[in-house]
Amino acid sequence: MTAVMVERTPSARDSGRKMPGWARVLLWVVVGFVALAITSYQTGVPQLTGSGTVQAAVRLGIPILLAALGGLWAERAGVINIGLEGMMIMGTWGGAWAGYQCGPLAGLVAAAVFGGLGGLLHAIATVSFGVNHIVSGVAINLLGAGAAKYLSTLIFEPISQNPRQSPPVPKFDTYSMQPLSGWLQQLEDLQRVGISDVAGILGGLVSGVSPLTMLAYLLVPASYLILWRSPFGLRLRSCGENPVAAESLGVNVYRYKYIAVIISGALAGIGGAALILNPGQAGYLEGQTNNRGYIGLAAMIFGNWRPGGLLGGAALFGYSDGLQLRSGETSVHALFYGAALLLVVVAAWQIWRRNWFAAGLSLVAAAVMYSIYWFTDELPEELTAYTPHLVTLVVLGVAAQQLRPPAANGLQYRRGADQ
Amino acid sequence: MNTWRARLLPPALAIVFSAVLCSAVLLISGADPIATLLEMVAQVGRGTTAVDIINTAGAYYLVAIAAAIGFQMNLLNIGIEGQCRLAACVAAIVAGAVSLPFGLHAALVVVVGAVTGAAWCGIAALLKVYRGVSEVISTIMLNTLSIGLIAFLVRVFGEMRGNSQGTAIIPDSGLVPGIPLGGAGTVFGLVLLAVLVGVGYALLIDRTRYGFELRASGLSPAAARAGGVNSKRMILTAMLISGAIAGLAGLPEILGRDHTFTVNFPTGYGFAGLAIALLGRNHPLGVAFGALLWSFLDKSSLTLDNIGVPKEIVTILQGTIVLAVVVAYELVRRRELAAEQRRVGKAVDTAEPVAVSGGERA
Amino acid sequence: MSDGPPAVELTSITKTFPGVVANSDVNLTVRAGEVHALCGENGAGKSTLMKILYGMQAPDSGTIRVRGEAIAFRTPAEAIKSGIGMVHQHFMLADNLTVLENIVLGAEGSHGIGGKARRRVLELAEQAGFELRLDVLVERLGVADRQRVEILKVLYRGARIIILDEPTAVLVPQEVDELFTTLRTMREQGFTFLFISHKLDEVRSIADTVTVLRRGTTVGTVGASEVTSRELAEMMVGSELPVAEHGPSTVTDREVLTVSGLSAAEADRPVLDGIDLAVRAGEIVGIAGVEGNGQTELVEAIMGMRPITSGQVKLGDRDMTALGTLARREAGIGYVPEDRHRQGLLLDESLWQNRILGHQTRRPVSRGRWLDRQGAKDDTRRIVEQFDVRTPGIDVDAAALSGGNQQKLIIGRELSGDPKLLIAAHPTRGVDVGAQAGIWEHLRNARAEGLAVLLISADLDELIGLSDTIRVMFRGGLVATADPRSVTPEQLGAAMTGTQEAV
Amino acid sequence: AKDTGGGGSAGGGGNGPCQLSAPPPGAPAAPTSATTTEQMPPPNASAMRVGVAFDIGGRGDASFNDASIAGLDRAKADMGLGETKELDAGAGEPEDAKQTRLRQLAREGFNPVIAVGYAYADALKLVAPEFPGTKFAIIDEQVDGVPNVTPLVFAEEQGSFLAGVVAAHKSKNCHIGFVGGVQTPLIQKFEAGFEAGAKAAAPDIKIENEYLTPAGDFSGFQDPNKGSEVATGQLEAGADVIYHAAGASGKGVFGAVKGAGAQAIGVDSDQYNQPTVAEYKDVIISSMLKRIDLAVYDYIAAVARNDLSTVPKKFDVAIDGVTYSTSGGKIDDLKTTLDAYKAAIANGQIQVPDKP
Ligand SMILES: Nc1ncnc2c1ncn2[C@@H]1O[C@H](COP(=O)(O)OP(=O)(O)OP(=O)(O)O)[C@@H](O)[C@H]1O
Ligand SMILES: Nc1ncnc2c1ncn2[C@@H]1O[C@H](COP(=O)(O)OP(=O)(O)OP(=O)(O)O)[C@@H](O)[C@H]1O
Ligand SMILES: [Mg+2]
Ligand SMILES: [Mg+2]
Repeated sequence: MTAVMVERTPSARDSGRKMPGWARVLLWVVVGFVALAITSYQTGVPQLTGSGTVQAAVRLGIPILLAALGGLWAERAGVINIGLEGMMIMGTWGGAWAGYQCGPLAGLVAAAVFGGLGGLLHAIATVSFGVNHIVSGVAINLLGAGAAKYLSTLIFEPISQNPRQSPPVPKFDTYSMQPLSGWLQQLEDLQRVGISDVAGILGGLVSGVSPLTMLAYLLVPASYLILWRSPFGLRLRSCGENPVAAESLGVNVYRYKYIAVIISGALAGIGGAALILNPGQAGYLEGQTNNRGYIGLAAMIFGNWRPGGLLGGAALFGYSDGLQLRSGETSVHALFYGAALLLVVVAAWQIWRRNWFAAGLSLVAAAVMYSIYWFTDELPEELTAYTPHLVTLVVLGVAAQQLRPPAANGLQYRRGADQ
Repeated sequence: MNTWRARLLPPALAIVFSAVLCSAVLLISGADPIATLLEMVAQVGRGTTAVDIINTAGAYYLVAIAAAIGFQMNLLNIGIEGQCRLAACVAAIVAGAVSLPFGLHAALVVVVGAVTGAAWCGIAALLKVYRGVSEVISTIMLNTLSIGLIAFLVRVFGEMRGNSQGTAIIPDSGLVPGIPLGGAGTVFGLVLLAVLVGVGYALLIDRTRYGFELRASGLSPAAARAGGVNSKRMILTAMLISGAIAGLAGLPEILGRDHTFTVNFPTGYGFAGLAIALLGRNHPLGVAFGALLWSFLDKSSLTLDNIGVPKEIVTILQGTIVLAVVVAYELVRRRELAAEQRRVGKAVDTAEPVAVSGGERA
Repeated sequence: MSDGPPAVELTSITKTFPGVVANSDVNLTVRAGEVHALCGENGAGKSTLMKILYGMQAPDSGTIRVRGEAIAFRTPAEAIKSGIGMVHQHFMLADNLTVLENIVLGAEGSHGIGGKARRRVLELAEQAGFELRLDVLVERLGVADRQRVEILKVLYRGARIIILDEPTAVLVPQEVDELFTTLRTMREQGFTFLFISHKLDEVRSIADTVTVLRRGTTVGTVGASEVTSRELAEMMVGSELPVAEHGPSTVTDREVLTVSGLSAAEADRPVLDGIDLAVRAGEIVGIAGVEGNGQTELVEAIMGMRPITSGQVKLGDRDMTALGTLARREAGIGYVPEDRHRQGLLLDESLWQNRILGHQTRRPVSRGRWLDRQGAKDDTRRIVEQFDVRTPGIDVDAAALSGGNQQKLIIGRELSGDPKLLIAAHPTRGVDVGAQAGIWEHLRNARAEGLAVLLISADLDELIGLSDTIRVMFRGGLVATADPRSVTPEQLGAAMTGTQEAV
Repeated sequence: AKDTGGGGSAGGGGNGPCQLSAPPPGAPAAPTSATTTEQMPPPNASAMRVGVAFDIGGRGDASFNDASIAGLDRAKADMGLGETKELDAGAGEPEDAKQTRLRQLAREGFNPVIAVGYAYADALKLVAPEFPGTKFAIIDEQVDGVPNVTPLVFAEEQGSFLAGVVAAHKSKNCHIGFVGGVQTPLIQKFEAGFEAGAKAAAPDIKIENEYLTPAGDFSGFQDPNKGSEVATGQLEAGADVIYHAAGASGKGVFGAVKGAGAQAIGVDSDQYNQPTVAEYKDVIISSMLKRIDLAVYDYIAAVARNDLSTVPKKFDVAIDGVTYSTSGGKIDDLKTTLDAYKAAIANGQIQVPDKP
């Protein structure tokens, strides 16, 4: 047997052991929190971890969270949904209309239905007609805005005397988890390092919660359980990973995509309702969604197409927006201190991993952040107003390469066609 | 897909379909669709509307070409809005601050606009190429950030005239004279820029190596890569060019009419550009047609208030057209592909009547 | 074997696609408990027929009987219910789902997706003699394991009639043997198999009965033991089978391609491991290896499409290591990529536009920064003629051509402009016999004119028949060298799986 | 548990009511609302056709567009106007759309044509000369040099000054807030006046102020959710009277104020009586009134009399062009104080800054 001469034996491939995803996320949450707490005391800006800020973050984050969940459902089934904004607008209109007639619960349902209608249109275009998903999304954004304007001129104007606004819409009541919420408030008022911060954040989460907010909270684990732990979810996700394979196993890909996109629209619609049915909010108002649908999409990508992740994305956005709206320039300024702190941690971690370049880069960035903090007292108000967007951009720039979208996301699928 | 029928049929179908749909909406809400259409057409002849249509179509054409260049390689530059506004702002600041001979001054402003647009888009391009950030998300964020940056720039470098904030008035040497048509208005001189960009775009896409590489990257990134196209470089350059052209779009009205950039600078050019590029299928002439149509709808809708029709019907019409046109293209594409396969099948069958091909050569 | 009604009976099945008659009046009877092979050249309509049986495509006419019962399937789900399962020619797995998820997908009704399902799958795997970890993502599996997942999928659905569409195409001989052992065991247990393969020896070794298809119709059905491979081949193509044969050696001692110490990694995992390789003018060097052992990465590294961690690539005396793909092409490398649809062609562009791809900086298709459209068209006509590309014209989209004709166009393009080196990855994969012979002929001719060829192929007969030297690739390294004049496919297969005893 | 609203977290670090300064002495609190047109009998203008071009927001914005309609309606009732036409603007529309709108009205023979909002300034400079026979008016911007354009401008800072005085007197913590919609020069006038007024009444007062969006991002006038967050932030910081100049976002401000059981001051129209914010009525203690209705009415009357010289150069406190509302009776106790300040401003004793 001389025909084959063996030259050498190859080395076996090694596969490193990795920390599970949830543990890493948890670790970063803890690190982020500690950095925030330290920052809050070192810079003397207690708002950073105040329950008020957290409540604002929740209120501002919920519509974004819902839009992001909408994005998740569609994209897990392989349909990119950039039309979330349009569906959200439809949701605000529908929610205000039904809410005005029959109360907030009806408003919520109607918002879901109207958003779902937008989803249906998107599904017809992308699934049945194979239209490019982005194109269809752009068109739906135009249509959603146009239809809502048209309808409100037609239907709201006679009641509210204003073509751009609905009449006042009844709101949900809010609830606090007593006595827990009260205790947390007391703890927070103590102003003790760590304890008060935790109390502030927890307190913010359990006080002044409306059913709509609760629903949004619930939808995150519910989406996870349905999409990852149920047969239905497995089928739905398989349509986003390999629809041809799914079809060959008897999964009706069209049907699942339709369902997913309609649910996506409904969630975006509920996101719209979250702008109008919570206490302190106005009814329908032209332009009030103000690109929150797009932000939701960003939060979803930020969260790596996972419910926990997008919760993080929406929370980050809501938090930085709440912070800048409530205590403006000073707290955003303090954030630079926090960023420097975080970057030092990152650098330490990179040194531990012997990744010298990344470590060096992080240290330099930390130095830059710190010097900005040190040498300035306030930042131009025009720029702090958009802190959330900047933070999103920066975090994506740091983390985007770890992201993994569904394999068949955005691809056209036709039954019976070869791959 | 190269037949004229395949090119022209879909948009025609789409426009007809959308018109029918909107007529239905109008009828339901109690308005007369025919009268609405007639009123809109009649509006073109009134005042400066015709000229306004041309002027705005010029800007639309520029943003649409910026979008089309991205589309050619499957890049979605949603940031055109921000690039266009920021570039207009920076260009106006520079234009108001320098003093150069006539002609040179305007040329400098045009260059500054293009460079600013390219640079702003370049951020998204770099993030995409080196960090893998989807340009859709980054440009959405950049759009919003540009608003803040503009507000900052206008406050620091601008001036107040009454209640409006804007950049310093541009001296006469920096202006671009238009073509005055008396009572019908003045066509901006820089509309010519749109024509030039259109011609350049047509040549670039159809006749040059770069255009070929651009299209190849869009049609099949893997094939382009195997064919030696450097995808990173293509993404970078395409985004830069797209941003640069977007950066020009605001200039015709600034140098031709407003002579300053104010914070009331119109919004919505970016999305209009995306929609028009889709409507025109990224084709230089198709986009021109789309820009004119879009502009016509925009300008003549101003009269709808007069006859008691909500002018939002036009937004609905625009959305429907975009959706219908892509659906129509897809349907026609499927039919044409099947027809082509039939043709090829026939041609091959007649050329090769024997069961087995080329067995004897083995 | 039972005497009951046949497991499957297809009568007068006809199916047309736009412009193509894929099946016309096909008749097929499969007895219960047998392995029934289906043979035919590319495009003969085998897969289409099976997809019809599996409910993925609807026949234009004809009837399907399963165990004597007439059935019209509209979806795979219905076929699955009747106990039919199919393992596809191209694996149908979702990379980003786990093994378990891939198996239970679509069949959650029986055992859910939790612990019960897991136990059932493990049970089935044990019966079939497979060892699989159920919680790894499919993307981390090799080809043979993926196939096992496919078979488990079918078993999990309780299929008794199993279609295997070219299951052996991607396996090395040893893996084929393992598969066949499994099939034989299962046949004992009463399973019925429909088995598609181009490899006639395999067909004869596993099948009980063989049906041959040609141009969409059944040519005949024979007992596997009553027929020789040659006879089968002649039934398939209606003429003699082409073989790759050695001509006189044209190998010179001028090294055209010299690769030394080439290593590359993907996400910290080494995919190329110190490759040393030389291809001389007039020589065809074949690379054998099971898919996924670094062949793709090697080609990409030589083409400059993949970053490397160390090593050098030289073309003649010129160091190419730092150059980009285009510069390497300009320096004289032609490249036939492994996936012609994805990497070789712009499917939605005309043939002459496709001619430009990869040559966009060179005459006759461009002049400086401008394209030379006339030049491109003229040269495309030359290729169409010289390489016998069957097409109505050069303005049709590449998508409209059949696979073989697309491949001929690519080969013609890559041999244009006098390349010094041709890298051909699976140049005849999925190409029918006629076109295959033509492509081999072109490669031999080019070699005779002094072209150096690096040939990557999964078809061991092709490798042995064409190459002057064969190198075996395993886990990212070149582990063995073989002389094509004396090596047998079995020996190669052993080396390809890293089996030491093969030495 | 269900939150019952009211009495919540407002007034965290309360430091008690302010040390109030005495109102300016001197000028008697006699109101000076002796405007020329008010007393004259309304002219007959049944042949007159009035066109109105709105700024973004349009009819029903519960703000200055609506105020101008109120003026128009009163003119209709008193003077029997002929036809009137109102045209709406779109968000972010280009300059030529504004021109077209003005031209359209002028060409159809509407005379006078009233442009509502400073955004029309540039368009008007261009269009007015094209129609020398048509009279134009523009609200909120000083357009000079075009003979057939009459500017109708207001001393918002003076009205806001009064709002500041109200806030200072009504604050229990000596801590108040201002929420601006978009940081434009016009809205900054409100902020400047408010601050000056509050400081005049209570020099030690703490004032929060915050804008929803910077200039150019007009979503600040349309985002009640942001308004609500900003107001909540101010309330939690201790402010208990909040004055807003945030357009439709003001709804959010009222919502937050109501939730915290604090007090709010409305803007432009008498928001206590406005149907769109009726649910927050009880927390609206006053509104800074910018009498666009008065300006429009006066202007139409002046055109009808063909004597534009009677139109005031600026609608300020002296002629009640800007003032405060007392609907709801929450500030009845402050009337004399406020009128004293009003008089002091009117006779120049107090100069109100118009920039913060
Ligand atoms: N979805 C389709 N649309 C159009 N034509 C098709 C389609 N699927 C198959 N065909 C055509 O039908 C014919 C039969 O194809 P089929 O895939 O059944 O061949 P095959 O015998 O399996 O070939 P191979 O050995 O390459 O797998 C081919 O000529 C092909 O062109
Ligand atoms: N899904 C499809 N839709 C339309 N046409 C198809 C489809 N699949 C195959 N075809 C057509 O069938 C013909 C040959 O396809 P097929 O894939 O069977 O070729 P092939 O020779 O087997 O090559 P390959 O191995 O690459 O599949 C071509 O004309 C192709 O356009
Ligand atoms: Mg095939
Ligand atoms: Mg096949």
